[in-house]
Amino acid sequence: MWGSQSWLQPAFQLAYLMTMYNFMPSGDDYIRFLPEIIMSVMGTFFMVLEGILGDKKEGKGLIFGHLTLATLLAALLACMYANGFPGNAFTGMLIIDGYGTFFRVLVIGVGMLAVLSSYQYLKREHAEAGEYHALILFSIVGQCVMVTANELIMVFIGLEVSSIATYVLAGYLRDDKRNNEAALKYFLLGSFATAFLLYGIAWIYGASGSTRLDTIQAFLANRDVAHNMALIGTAAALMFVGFAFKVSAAPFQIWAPDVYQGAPAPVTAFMSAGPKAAAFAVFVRVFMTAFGPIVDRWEPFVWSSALLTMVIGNFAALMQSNIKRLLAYSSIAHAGYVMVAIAAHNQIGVSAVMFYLAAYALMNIGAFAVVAHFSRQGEKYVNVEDLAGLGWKQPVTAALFAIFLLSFIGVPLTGGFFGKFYIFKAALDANLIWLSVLGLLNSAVAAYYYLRILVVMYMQEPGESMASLQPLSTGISVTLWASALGTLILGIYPAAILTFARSSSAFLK
Amino acid sequence: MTFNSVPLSWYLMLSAILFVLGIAGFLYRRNVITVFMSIELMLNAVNLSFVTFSYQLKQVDGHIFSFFVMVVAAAEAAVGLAIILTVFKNRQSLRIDDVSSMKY
Amino acid sequence: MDAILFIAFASFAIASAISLVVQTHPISSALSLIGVMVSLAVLYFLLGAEFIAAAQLVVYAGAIMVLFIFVIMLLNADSEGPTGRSWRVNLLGIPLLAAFVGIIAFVIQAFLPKTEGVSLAGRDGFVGTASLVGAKLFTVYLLPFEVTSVLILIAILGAIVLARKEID
Amino acid sequence: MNLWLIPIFPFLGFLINGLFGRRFPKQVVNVVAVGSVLLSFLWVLKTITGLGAMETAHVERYFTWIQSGTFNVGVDFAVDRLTAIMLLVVTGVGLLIHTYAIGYMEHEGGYYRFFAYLNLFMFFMLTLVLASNFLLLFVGWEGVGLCSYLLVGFYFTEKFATDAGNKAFIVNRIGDFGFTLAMFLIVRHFGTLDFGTVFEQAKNPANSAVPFFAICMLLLLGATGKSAQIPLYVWLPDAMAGPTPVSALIHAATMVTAGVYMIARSSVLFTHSPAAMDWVAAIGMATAFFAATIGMAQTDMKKVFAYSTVSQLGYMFVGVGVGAFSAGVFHLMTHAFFKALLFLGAGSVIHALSGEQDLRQMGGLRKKIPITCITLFCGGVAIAGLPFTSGAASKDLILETAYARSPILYWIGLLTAFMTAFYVFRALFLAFFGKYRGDKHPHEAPFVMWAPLAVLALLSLVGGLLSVPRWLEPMFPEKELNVGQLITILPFIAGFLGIALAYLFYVAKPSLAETAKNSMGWLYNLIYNKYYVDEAYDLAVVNPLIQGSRSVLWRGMDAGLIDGIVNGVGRRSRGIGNILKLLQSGSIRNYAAWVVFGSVILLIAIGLSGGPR
Repeated sequence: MWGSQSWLQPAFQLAYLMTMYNFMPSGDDYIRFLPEIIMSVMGTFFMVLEGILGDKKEGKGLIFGHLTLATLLAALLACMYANGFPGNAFTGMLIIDGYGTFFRVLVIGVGMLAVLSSYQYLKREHAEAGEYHALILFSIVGQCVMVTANELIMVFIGLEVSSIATYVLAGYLRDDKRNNEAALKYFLLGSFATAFLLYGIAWIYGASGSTRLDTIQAFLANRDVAHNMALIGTAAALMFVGFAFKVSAAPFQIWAPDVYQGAPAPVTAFMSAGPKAAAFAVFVRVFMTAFGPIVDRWEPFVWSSALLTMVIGNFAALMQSNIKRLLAYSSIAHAGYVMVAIAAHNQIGVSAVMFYLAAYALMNIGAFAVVAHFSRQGEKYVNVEDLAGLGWKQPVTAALFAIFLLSFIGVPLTGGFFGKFYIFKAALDANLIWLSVLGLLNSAVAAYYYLRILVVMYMQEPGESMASLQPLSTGISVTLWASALGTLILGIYPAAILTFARSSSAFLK
Repeated sequence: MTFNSVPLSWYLMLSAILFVLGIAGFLYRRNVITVFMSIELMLNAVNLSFVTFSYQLKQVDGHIFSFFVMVVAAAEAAVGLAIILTVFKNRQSLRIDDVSSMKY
Repeated sequence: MDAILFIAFASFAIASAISLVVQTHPISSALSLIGVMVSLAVLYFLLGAEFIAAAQLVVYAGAIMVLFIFVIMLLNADSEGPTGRSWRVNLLGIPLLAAFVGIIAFVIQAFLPKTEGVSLAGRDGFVGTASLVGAKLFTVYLLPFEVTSVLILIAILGAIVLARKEID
Repeated sequence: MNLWLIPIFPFLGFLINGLFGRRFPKQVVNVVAVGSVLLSFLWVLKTITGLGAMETAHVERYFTWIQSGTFNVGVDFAVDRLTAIMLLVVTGVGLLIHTYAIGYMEHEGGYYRFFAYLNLFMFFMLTLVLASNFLLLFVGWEGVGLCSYLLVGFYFTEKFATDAGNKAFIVNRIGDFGFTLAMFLIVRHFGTLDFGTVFEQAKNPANSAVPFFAICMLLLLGATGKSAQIPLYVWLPDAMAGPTPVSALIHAATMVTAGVYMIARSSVLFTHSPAAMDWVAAIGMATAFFAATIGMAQTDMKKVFAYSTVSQLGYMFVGVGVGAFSAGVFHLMTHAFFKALLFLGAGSVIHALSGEQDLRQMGGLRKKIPITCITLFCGGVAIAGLPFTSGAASKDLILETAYARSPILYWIGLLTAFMTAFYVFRALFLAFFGKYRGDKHPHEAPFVMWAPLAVLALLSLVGGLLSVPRWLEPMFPEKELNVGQLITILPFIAGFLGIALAYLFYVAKPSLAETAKNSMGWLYNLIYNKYYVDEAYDLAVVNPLIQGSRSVLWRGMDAGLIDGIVNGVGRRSRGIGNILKLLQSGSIRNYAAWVVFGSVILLIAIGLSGGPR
């Protein structure tokens, strides 16, 4: 497999490099990378600004929050603008296509909602600081890099930027024991899984001689590689570990409940939506392009992983009394549905992944925002029972929460319904009949635990937990309304997203 | 085989052994810091693979990849040790089995 | 010559790694890890990765490990005592680890294409010098290089957020 | 014809009452709620008269809902002769029940919310009926289920009500699972969900490879969930915990008949699979008989009518199952009249007795609430199938067709008819004859309540004159029936006998009933406890689900394999609580071991499987 390329004599090496690698980024390159540039610059600026503002407590959270929102808005516009310049950037490190743009917009949108839902939270925990917002921005930079990466180096670095920032955010309230524990677990296990991913990258590099996705794909598709398929398979297996861990697919889902439970609620909202969507995006891109030619090797495992993920998530969620933990298991279950679409490995499957992740991000962030609002200082009220009577005490909050729960269940007219519909349609198109049947059965089981929340909210007498409940703050209120509106739009007029998703899943060829 | 050259597979085998020893350290050691050092060992093993493949391919790209791995390891070390510090402050313990209050 | 160097340093690396795993005191483990890193640096040199070999010593053994040792000292970490439930993981871990290394070793032995061995002479002029690495790093890999700066910023931020005195 | 106006009126009513109702006086809430349904009723009348004969379906396409490749689903409404009947029933009976609810709910809390949900229900029900493709029908289907859930849980302080709502929702999810799968199969084989296209293609003999049996059985599963048939009927009697107008509207007249409507709508598919049709008929007949036996021993007035609803729905299933689609729909309509009447009448009795539902606490009420009494007996004779009533016309048609298909169906149906007459009149005699056994002071219902009763009573008596089968003839061609005179007359005799026996037991010689009950004690108990089906469900489905997930997942998945295998036996004896505490670790090293375990599996699965290819 390794060609015997003759290497130039040292004397010529530099001259050769000067000519071959004479690379100056063009203006278009910068435009394609503009969203990341905007966010990085502003994140750095925040670090300076934090120093300037010092401990001036009044309104600091507002200043940073608004600035972050403005930055993300600018980055969002930059994404749209960059979409007009499709193609490779920076010597093929990045690829700007519809798929990348879709996920860039998604993760930036998730960031905005997460920031909106943290105003009140940071204030009541006395933890308003520019670092929080800078970390969110940097994490989004990492996610944007991931979803547009065309190179395993970029995938790896983007993943690390996103993850390391999230590790810190998970432990942001450092005096809280649960935060510490979440951060430590997430950090140690995350780095552990990343080592597997890296080992896999090393193997695919050794086997194919490249780390570029398209080159690897071409290598696997065109050359007679019969004798080293086992090498490629090993590489794929090791990389699978890394990605499956990040998307919390079974059997690598174990970290998620502990970490989601322990992290501050707005951070959980953020990391269960943004980094997860980005990880799925890169997972799909790597396995559908680079490892696309050996799909029959990894597809059976995705099949079983999807089933296992759904079953574990749904059945474990049945037993939970802590609502953050319940939502954590539910997000595992939803990862399982997405895995079903990946197992379908066709174009509809990819657009189903995109659609579902958008719907999932909206409803998930909405649900966690409700938890952020409800939990009170120190996250005292996080049990399902504490929600008793919310329906009468705060009808609007409860109604919006109900929309998210119904969307989780997959009731028509919500995004969750169409998400599931497309996923199972894609699976059936790919002849995955049993997986679809079992998946649908799973979603029938899942109805039970979401329903329990609804019942508690609407049909039980308010308890003492209602006494100290503050009215909905503006930030969370905006988050909830925006997510609910998005969920309903996806449910009532899915064509808006779907058309785009279908056209941009064309990278599969 | 003469003493003047070593089969490529020996290097890769060494890398695999070091990687597994890293995993073993993660599974068996009970001190958080040692567990973290085991991850560093795994990353080192990966780097050896990169450099070995780079030699075989006569490309410098593998070197660059391992360079990036080092950078990431440095960043991870800073953050990881900071996290370990906060955990220690709150629990006065570095035993990894003590950090298990959230379960089921 | 090459083989002797390889065997010597490879065995030293493995021995240090085993030592890392079996030592109970974190300082001993850290010193063992430094042993692994130094011997790997030698092996990198044998593989023609001069720049990486130097970076290995300077960055890894020099900077990162010093940080580790500093923290171990700061926290006054003791040797770890046995905990009640550990032996179960140990017992099931061993077959898993054996399977893992077995599969990879099998793949390497059975499926890796047979090529010429590694030797200093066989490098055929290919040496990963600083200029070669640098030339490619600042052209082809310019973007990832720049993005790592964000990573470093995060590391700084993370340390500040988690370790500073008061969160206001 | 602007069909979209029909569902949009109640939806506007829902929005207005839901958003501002809290601040409105009751009169305004009433006007909005009833007025919106009245408007859609009027629009239905205008539409139907405007369309005239409706030889073919009148379709209106509004916008493309989903477009994905060649697969399109639109928001399309259609009206044909079947839809016309359903529209009239839903809006007509709905209007009467809304009116009645004004009186019934007067003293209840959350008045505006109740009417908002009721209007929302009307919106979804009309969407279901008007839908021109399976997906839109499913939207309505889920929507009515949701509203039913909201309305049953209306008395939210009652623990029982919440349990009942839960059961309803979960059982319906099982049905929906079947419906969804059926939809996927239809998309797979026909490439569309549009009724017109699917049925047109289904008629094409080239499509013989389509798995009609599977599709129909899955649709049937969906229908059994919504229409409370065996095995998914358990939720309906419990759902009677909701307010009586809800029981009348949703659990008698409209929503529960959606399954029958859906099967009739998909008649083209069902006729391709005689085996599936047989299943429909068998399930229907089994349900009809089974529910009737349970109904004989209930002491709660609403429960009696609830089981009779299940039983009558069974008749409708028999009707569509034996190919008499028009008879099934006919019975659907007449049933909507007399069962809505029975429920509303029961509500009136309960209202008069300030919430008392137990038949043993009633008696002699015919003098105290005469209007309710008369109207209820009108409903009674209709359900018993006495000659010239609406129930007689439709039930006889079903039984005759069933006889042509298989005499066994007929004889069981006949026995069921006898039992139906018996237990309905048992309830009526217990309530209205004899001596008053309670301690309340009964009072007659106000005009807004008895007026709808009167209208429904009239419809129950003469509704059979509307010749639904002939109206539906172009859609469902009727078969020539060659059954003897006796077969036609026997159901009437069964009805008379049932009433007579009830009269003997509960009016003429009450002691006989006690004797009968005592001599067959074990049977009575079995029936009284509804054959212990609820308990069996708990035992067979609910408990294993909870136990299974507890032991398999907590113990097994996260920590069990690592900790449990090695150490299992010793600790398991200390009880489940201890096991959970000890085995579910939360420990990082255990988690890491899982990652390693997974990676080894992956290496084998992806790396080694199939060798080097």
